[in-house]
Amino acid sequence: MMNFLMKRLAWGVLVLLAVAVITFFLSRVVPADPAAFLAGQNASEATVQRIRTEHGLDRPMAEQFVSYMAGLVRGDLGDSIRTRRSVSADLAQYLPATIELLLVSFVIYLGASFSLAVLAAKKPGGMVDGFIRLMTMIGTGIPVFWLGMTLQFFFFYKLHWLPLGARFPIRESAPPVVTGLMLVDSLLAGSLSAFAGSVKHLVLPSLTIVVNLLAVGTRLSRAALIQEQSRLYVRTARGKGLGPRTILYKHMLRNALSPILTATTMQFGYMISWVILVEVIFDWPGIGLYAYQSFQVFDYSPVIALAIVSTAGFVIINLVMDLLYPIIDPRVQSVGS
Amino acid sequence: MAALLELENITKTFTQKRGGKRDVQAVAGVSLAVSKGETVGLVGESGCGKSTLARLALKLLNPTAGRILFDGADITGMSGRQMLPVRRRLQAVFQDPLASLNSRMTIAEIMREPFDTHGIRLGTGLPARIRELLSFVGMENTDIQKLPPQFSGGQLQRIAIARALALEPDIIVADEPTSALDPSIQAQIVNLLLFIQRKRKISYLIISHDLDVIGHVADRIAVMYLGTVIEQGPADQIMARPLHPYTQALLSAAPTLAARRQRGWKRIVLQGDPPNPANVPSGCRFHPRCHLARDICRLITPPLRAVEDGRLVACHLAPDGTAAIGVEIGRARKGEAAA
Amino acid sequence: QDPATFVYADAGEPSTIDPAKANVNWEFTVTRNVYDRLVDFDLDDPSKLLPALATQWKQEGTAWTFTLREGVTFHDGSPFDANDVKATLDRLLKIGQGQAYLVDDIASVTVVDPKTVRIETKAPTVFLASNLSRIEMIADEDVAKHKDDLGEAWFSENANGTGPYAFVAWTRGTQIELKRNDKWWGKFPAKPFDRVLDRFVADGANRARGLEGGEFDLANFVPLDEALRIGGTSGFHMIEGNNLWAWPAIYLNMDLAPTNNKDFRNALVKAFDYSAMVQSFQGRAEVGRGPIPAWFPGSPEKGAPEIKTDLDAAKAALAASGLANATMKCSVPAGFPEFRFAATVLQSSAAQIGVTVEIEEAPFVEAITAIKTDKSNCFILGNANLSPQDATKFFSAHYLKGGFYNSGKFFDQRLQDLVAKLPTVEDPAERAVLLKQAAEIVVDAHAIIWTARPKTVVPEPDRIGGYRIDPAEYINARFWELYSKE
Amino acid sequence: MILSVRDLAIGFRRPGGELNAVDRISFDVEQGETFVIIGESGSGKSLTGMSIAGLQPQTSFVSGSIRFKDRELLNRPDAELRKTRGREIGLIYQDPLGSLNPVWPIGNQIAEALTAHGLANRADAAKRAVEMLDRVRIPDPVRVASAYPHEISGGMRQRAMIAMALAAGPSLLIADEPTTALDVTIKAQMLELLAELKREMDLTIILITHDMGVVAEVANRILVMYAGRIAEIGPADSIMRRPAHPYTAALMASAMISETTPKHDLNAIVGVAPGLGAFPSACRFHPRCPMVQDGCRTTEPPKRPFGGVQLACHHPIASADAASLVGA
Amino acid sequence: MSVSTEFKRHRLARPKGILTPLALLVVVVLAAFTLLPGLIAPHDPVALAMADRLKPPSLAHWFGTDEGGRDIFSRVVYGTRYSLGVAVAIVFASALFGVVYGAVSGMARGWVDNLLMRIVDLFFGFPALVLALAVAASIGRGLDSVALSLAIIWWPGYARLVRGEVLRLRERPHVEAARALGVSDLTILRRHIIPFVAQEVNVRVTTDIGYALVAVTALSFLGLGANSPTPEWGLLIRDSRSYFGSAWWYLVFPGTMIMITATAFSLIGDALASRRGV
Ligand SMILES: Nc1ncnc2c1ncn2[C@@H]1O[C@H](COP(=O)(O)OP(=O)(O)OP(=O)(O)O)[C@@H](O)[C@H]1O
Ligand SMILES: Nc1ncnc2c1ncn2[C@@H]1O[C@H](COP(=O)(O)OP(=O)(O)OP(=O)(O)O)[C@@H](O)[C@H]1O
Ligand SMILES: [Mg+2]
Ligand SMILES: [Mg+2]
Repeated sequence: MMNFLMKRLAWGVLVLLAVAVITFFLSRVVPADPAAFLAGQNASEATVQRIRTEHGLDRPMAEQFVSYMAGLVRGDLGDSIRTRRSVSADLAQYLPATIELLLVSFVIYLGASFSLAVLAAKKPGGMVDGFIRLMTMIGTGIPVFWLGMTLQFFFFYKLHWLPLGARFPIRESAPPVVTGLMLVDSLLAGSLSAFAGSVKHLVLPSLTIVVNLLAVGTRLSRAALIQEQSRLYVRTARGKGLGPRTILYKHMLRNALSPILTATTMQFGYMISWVILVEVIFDWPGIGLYAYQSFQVFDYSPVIALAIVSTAGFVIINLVMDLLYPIIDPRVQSVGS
Repeated sequence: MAALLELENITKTFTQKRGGKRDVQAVAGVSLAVSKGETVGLVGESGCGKSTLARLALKLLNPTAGRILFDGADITGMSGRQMLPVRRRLQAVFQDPLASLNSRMTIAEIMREPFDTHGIRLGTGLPARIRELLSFVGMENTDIQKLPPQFSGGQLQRIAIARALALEPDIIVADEPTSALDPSIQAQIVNLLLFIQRKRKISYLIISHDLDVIGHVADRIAVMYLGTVIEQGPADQIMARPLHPYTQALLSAAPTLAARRQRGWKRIVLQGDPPNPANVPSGCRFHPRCHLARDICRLITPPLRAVEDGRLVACHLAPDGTAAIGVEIGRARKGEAAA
Repeated sequence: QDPATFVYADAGEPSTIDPAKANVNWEFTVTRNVYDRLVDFDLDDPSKLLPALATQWKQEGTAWTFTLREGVTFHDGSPFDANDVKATLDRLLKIGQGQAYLVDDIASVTVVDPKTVRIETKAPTVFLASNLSRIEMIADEDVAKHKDDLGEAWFSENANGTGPYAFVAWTRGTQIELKRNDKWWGKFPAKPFDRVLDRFVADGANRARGLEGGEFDLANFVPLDEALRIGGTSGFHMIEGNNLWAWPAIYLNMDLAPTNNKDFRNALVKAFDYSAMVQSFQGRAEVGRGPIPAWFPGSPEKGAPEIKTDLDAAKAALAASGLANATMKCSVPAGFPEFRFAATVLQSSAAQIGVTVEIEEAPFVEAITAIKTDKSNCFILGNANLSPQDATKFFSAHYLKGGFYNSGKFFDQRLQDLVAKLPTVEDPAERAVLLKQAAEIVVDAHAIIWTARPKTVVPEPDRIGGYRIDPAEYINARFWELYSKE
Repeated sequence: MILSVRDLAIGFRRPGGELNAVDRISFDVEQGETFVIIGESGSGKSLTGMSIAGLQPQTSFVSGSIRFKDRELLNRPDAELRKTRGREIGLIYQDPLGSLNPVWPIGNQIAEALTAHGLANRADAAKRAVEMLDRVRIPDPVRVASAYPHEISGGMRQRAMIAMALAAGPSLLIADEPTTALDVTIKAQMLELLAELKREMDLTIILITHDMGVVAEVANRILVMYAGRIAEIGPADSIMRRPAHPYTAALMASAMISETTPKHDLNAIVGVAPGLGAFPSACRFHPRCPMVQDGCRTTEPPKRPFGGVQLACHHPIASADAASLVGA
Repeated sequence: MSVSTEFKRHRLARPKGILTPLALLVVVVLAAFTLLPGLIAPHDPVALAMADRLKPPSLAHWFGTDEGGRDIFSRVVYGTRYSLGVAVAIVFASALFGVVYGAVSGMARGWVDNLLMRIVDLFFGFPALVLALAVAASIGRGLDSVALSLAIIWWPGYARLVRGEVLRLRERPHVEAARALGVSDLTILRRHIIPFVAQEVNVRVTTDIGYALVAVTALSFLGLGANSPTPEWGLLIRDSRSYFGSAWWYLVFPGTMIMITATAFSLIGDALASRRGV
């Protein structure tokens, strides 16, 4: 077990390093000069040169690479030119927002895709199933960014029900930062209104993320459930005199879980990608927006950091899933034991 | 009789990657020879390594140890290309006919594949040859442009046999050729196999877990248990007087229809389950389920030894301690002892 | 809603709030409000300077003397005096970034007494006071406290000024909060805002929608069509004003073929469809005639010939260049619809004379790097100047050697000399003549296409009053002038 | 009489109309007997068996009448059938691995059969599950109760299936090819076990199989199905020893491999069993029947009594011929 | 007609209803858009017409006009070539490469397979958008760089799919039978494995075109893809953002177009999948 974990972690670290190396070189091929941005429009060439030296931007690429990697090993992700702070400090600031958004979306996604799939699988080919299927088809085709804008248009602009973006009602004072997760922090601060406020702000961004994933997820979950329906053990369960609910919830669901889990892992990967779009559209102060804005000024370190963080997220999710499989399905050898 | 296909002390070990490395010895030191024109039947419980042995004999798997000889030549280390001339003479029929035919190819395409593979160009003669082969196996007037799923299992097995016959092989290895079929269809295929042998003087290595079928078609029978052959000998002798307690149990478990109708006979019901090849008992592999087991059986592995003319048994007690029971079982099976 | 809080939707998050480095509007939003300057100028008549932290000033050749206001304190309570002025200017010049270019002709700063400071310039300059109207005064104690790095780290995310608003907190990625400084020396309107939230809303569409939906009280850089529409809806009124910008201005690369050919550039200038631009600004723009807008003190533009679309002339110029059917690439900084549109107009105009223009929209840094490294023939940007009076600042960054925005690498020694000489000339009439010459050099070189001179349009909610447009900053936020009408 | 089936028809909707896979069959099952249904693949054995428990495919249409202990079971709401299923009618199937839920322990799945009918609370049910495992002669039942299906052998799985089917104490057990996938030695164990349990628990068994050996050993009465219809039905003894229907006789003869001289041709039934939608008209067996006569091709033989059995054949085999045919 | 095929057709017929034909119709229309935009589009997609600036939908301009007075319908029609074209190219290229890669990996087995799959894992972990940012940054913005970066992250899916299928299929009895016959590995791959893989790949390709379209337009929307005034759909949406409150049609039509297109491909993929008989 430990052995397996160590192996997976080692592989994960290797992947992270590879990602770091690739992004490092990809980003340095760019013909842009971040020092010029840093110095500002009216600075003299001498000033720009001074800044270049200060940030080591004039050193040969190999040297920059070595020092970046050395820093990385120490856990130092470098400095952001745009924010003039260490990327680690920035991540500490922005990551919770993204995590909160992802977590909430993920929970909604899981709950909704599951319930919809169950609903659809209750009577495959029926009206409900047909409707859900059509919805999922359309859902997979909706461009995330477009959906985000459209949701803003209706729920903020036309109906005034929900805020335009950001994490918290502007004119209210946000709860003190403890975990960085607004929902948690507002509860810790004992403020229900703050909690409600953050929920309101989460609705549209998470909905935007979820709709597309939901469509794909529901399709897969539905297919997995329907596949289970033709399994022989279902007949056995009926033969025992069990009702359809017990059969669905006790027997089929757990069996369908493994393929659903696999799909979910993939979905999480997409989610990480979509989060940039959603953060940009909803001014959500998370790492997606952070990296995107940094990218605009060729501030390399945050972009590499985003690559590393999201890859790490993916690696971790995969690891968690691998640990979950044997719990869900005893046939899967509990790893290493 | 010259041996056509010879397995010498063949061993196959599978290494399971998942969940820590575990070795499964599916075939453990089996020697078996099939002579020209002979039918050798191989019986044994599920998982005892029959199919693995068949795949080794067909060189679809490479043995972990041991040698395979074909017509006297060592083919153990041969590459795919070197094997081609051997393959032409060594053909196979598998258990599930639908699965062993490519469901995307028409019968015509399936039937011409052996010719293509071995560079035999019949040109315009090909369709006639295919038709001839098919009618030989009792499939006259077959629409050869149809796809396999459009035929029944029995028909497909005939097609599979026709394909195996296309290159006029010397030997056919058949791994459970009838067990996927309906019992009423099984007889058709058994008859077909016998018919072919009568016409073509072909050798068979037939694998089955159905003792009745093996007893009916084989000249010699080898009984496998947990990767090893525990008894071997002429078919009639084994059926009439099994010497190994396991063979006895097998025979006793499935008496003839006539015997069963009488409902008076008593069978040896083997206790316990077929063992796990990943976890082989010490000493005689069969001892945990053997009703005759002694201390020696737990400690010492009995070698497969000749006990009388043409008969090999791997049991410490055979033949003296088992022959009598064997005779009794042979008779009970036929419903002769009871009533 | 809380009427005492004012929410400003800013187009970006500051990279720094160090007044020595602040560069862009969303950085000025903080520095302009938290710090004060020695002098101010009249937004309605930029030629008029007004007292601020300095109550009086006078020039004697290269020496300028400023008398400072009594009783001014920083937000942390320390008093403001001449040492602060010296510390500010010394630091600014040492750092050399941000607005340092406005005062880079200062040679030394001397503290005469706590309330008097003397500034020596390298050459006589008439514009020092007006340029100081952009320079924020910091406290010498703050510099001393962080002298290792000139306070670069500290000032980058902290602020201690004398200004009308005090820095409270910076929530990264979201907002900067300011609170009203009731000890401020100046005068607030009747119902000022006690608290200001400077929100970072990078997306222009979101700023527009938030403004219209009431999330924000004011927004900068609202896309023009949206601004005009919102300003026309009930609950809003429109503030319109002149600005110093030629927006967008198309910089042509003087080094890279085909734009290194003067006739070719001329052809582009003549072919360009200026009316399309004016139409795209819905008439709230005029065609530029040179680098300096007509209303700027001493602008030569009034009498200057109009630049007009003239396809025949364009074709003739193209023929003269011998570059028929040429292809060129144009880099457009992303995020500005006007820029993208100008590029599209250039493309379709050029197509009319058989020239192909490829457009590449990219982030600002990438786009400007492309032209500077000769990978692109043109670049689009505003052509502006922060100084309310000093016309040479129109040129320094844009047309002089090494100027950051001189992306087309324009160089003309005559212009260099003229710009050097201009500030030393005390007679406005004489300056106007020189300015005219300078402008003509640029116009004649066809180095830039001034596609339009739009007006600044700011939709202001009816519940707010006091917004005035600073012509040099395009969009500015003088929070201390704003008040609630509720 | 525990079960009475009348005019049972099970059909599927096809583009051309409805096709009956089981065509108006009637039979009775007596209390305490082992009633065997035999026939080739696709003849409708499983459909018949499953429909008794109301487990026919959801896409099918069933008509006729199935009376179990004088209660009509056919086309009753599922909620009502559920009370009978498992509680009074137990079911076991061919593939024990597939038929057990892979993700729950064996004991849990057995206990469920009790809790589903409110026969025990959770704790009791778990205890009773272990008892049941013991009863089906599983050594170390406590361990097996907590094992997952894949962790135990095929024979054990089938025992566990039986334990599950019998946990709630049903009086009728429907076994659909319970031994087909098993090795001979395990098959033998299973037959012995079923016989013992039948005695101990006073069971009535409906056994579906196409293994003639099994039939010969256990059947009290036999129903022979061919292409969705009844070919012959009657006491095991007459049908085994004196099959009157040519199909039964052929089936029997083809199973007599051991009785045939080695290497000689076996008695095979010619041709292929017809699939649904390809049933021949009149007597459905006529294309494969060695005794076919003209009438067989034109008129459907009615079911009629014939020497102790019920039979649907125009030209039954005389009992003396039959006996020699099947070597009895 | 055998029972089994009849049975399958029966199952296929029901749930699809009119949706699949509708989806096919959409694809035909899109093909026409791609091949003959000039015949279909009523206006020039790029030429400016300032007099018609930001006009709402009308008979003359079905989808209204944009800030340059250009007909949005015409732009959408011409844009098909870019948006859908690139999406198709990405998916085809990835599928082609992935199939070869996966087949090699699956047939090779052993350490080669292991190494090849580790590489695939690496690509899998790589965040798509970040890669796109980096590629756009390094080789420049444009649809080609979008295509490249998306193909880079797309192919591993095919490689995995195909490898899995090859591994599964090569254990199938019919492959074993072919090997017993002496059929060479290459022929086995070609004749006995690929046709079965192809089915899966076809389904995947069809569905993926929709996803790829969404991805392409998303990258354009972020400013990594096409450049103005290319009428690429994602770019249209990006441009429309500045006119959101004033010109709803500018946003609505290109977005709907993406949605309809992607949905159509999803539907067809689904139909293919159920024909495969799951
Ligand atoms: N490729 C393989 N990898 C690992 N183990 C294998 C492999 N093939 C066979 N085995 C194992 O080897 C043993 C013998 O298998 P084999 O298929 O030869 O048995 P068999 O006698 O043919 O059984 P059956 O009657 O069920 O076909 C089994 O335990 C099986 O799990
Ligand atoms: N769900 C279904 N949908 C359509 N046809 C079905 C379905 N289930 C069974 N059939 C058809 O009904 C006929 C009888 O099926 P049944 O399962 O009863 O046969 P069986 O006699 O039990 O055969 P086997 O011995 O193979 O189990 C078959 O021809 C089959 O094609
Ligand atoms: Mg086998
Ligand atoms: Mg059945």
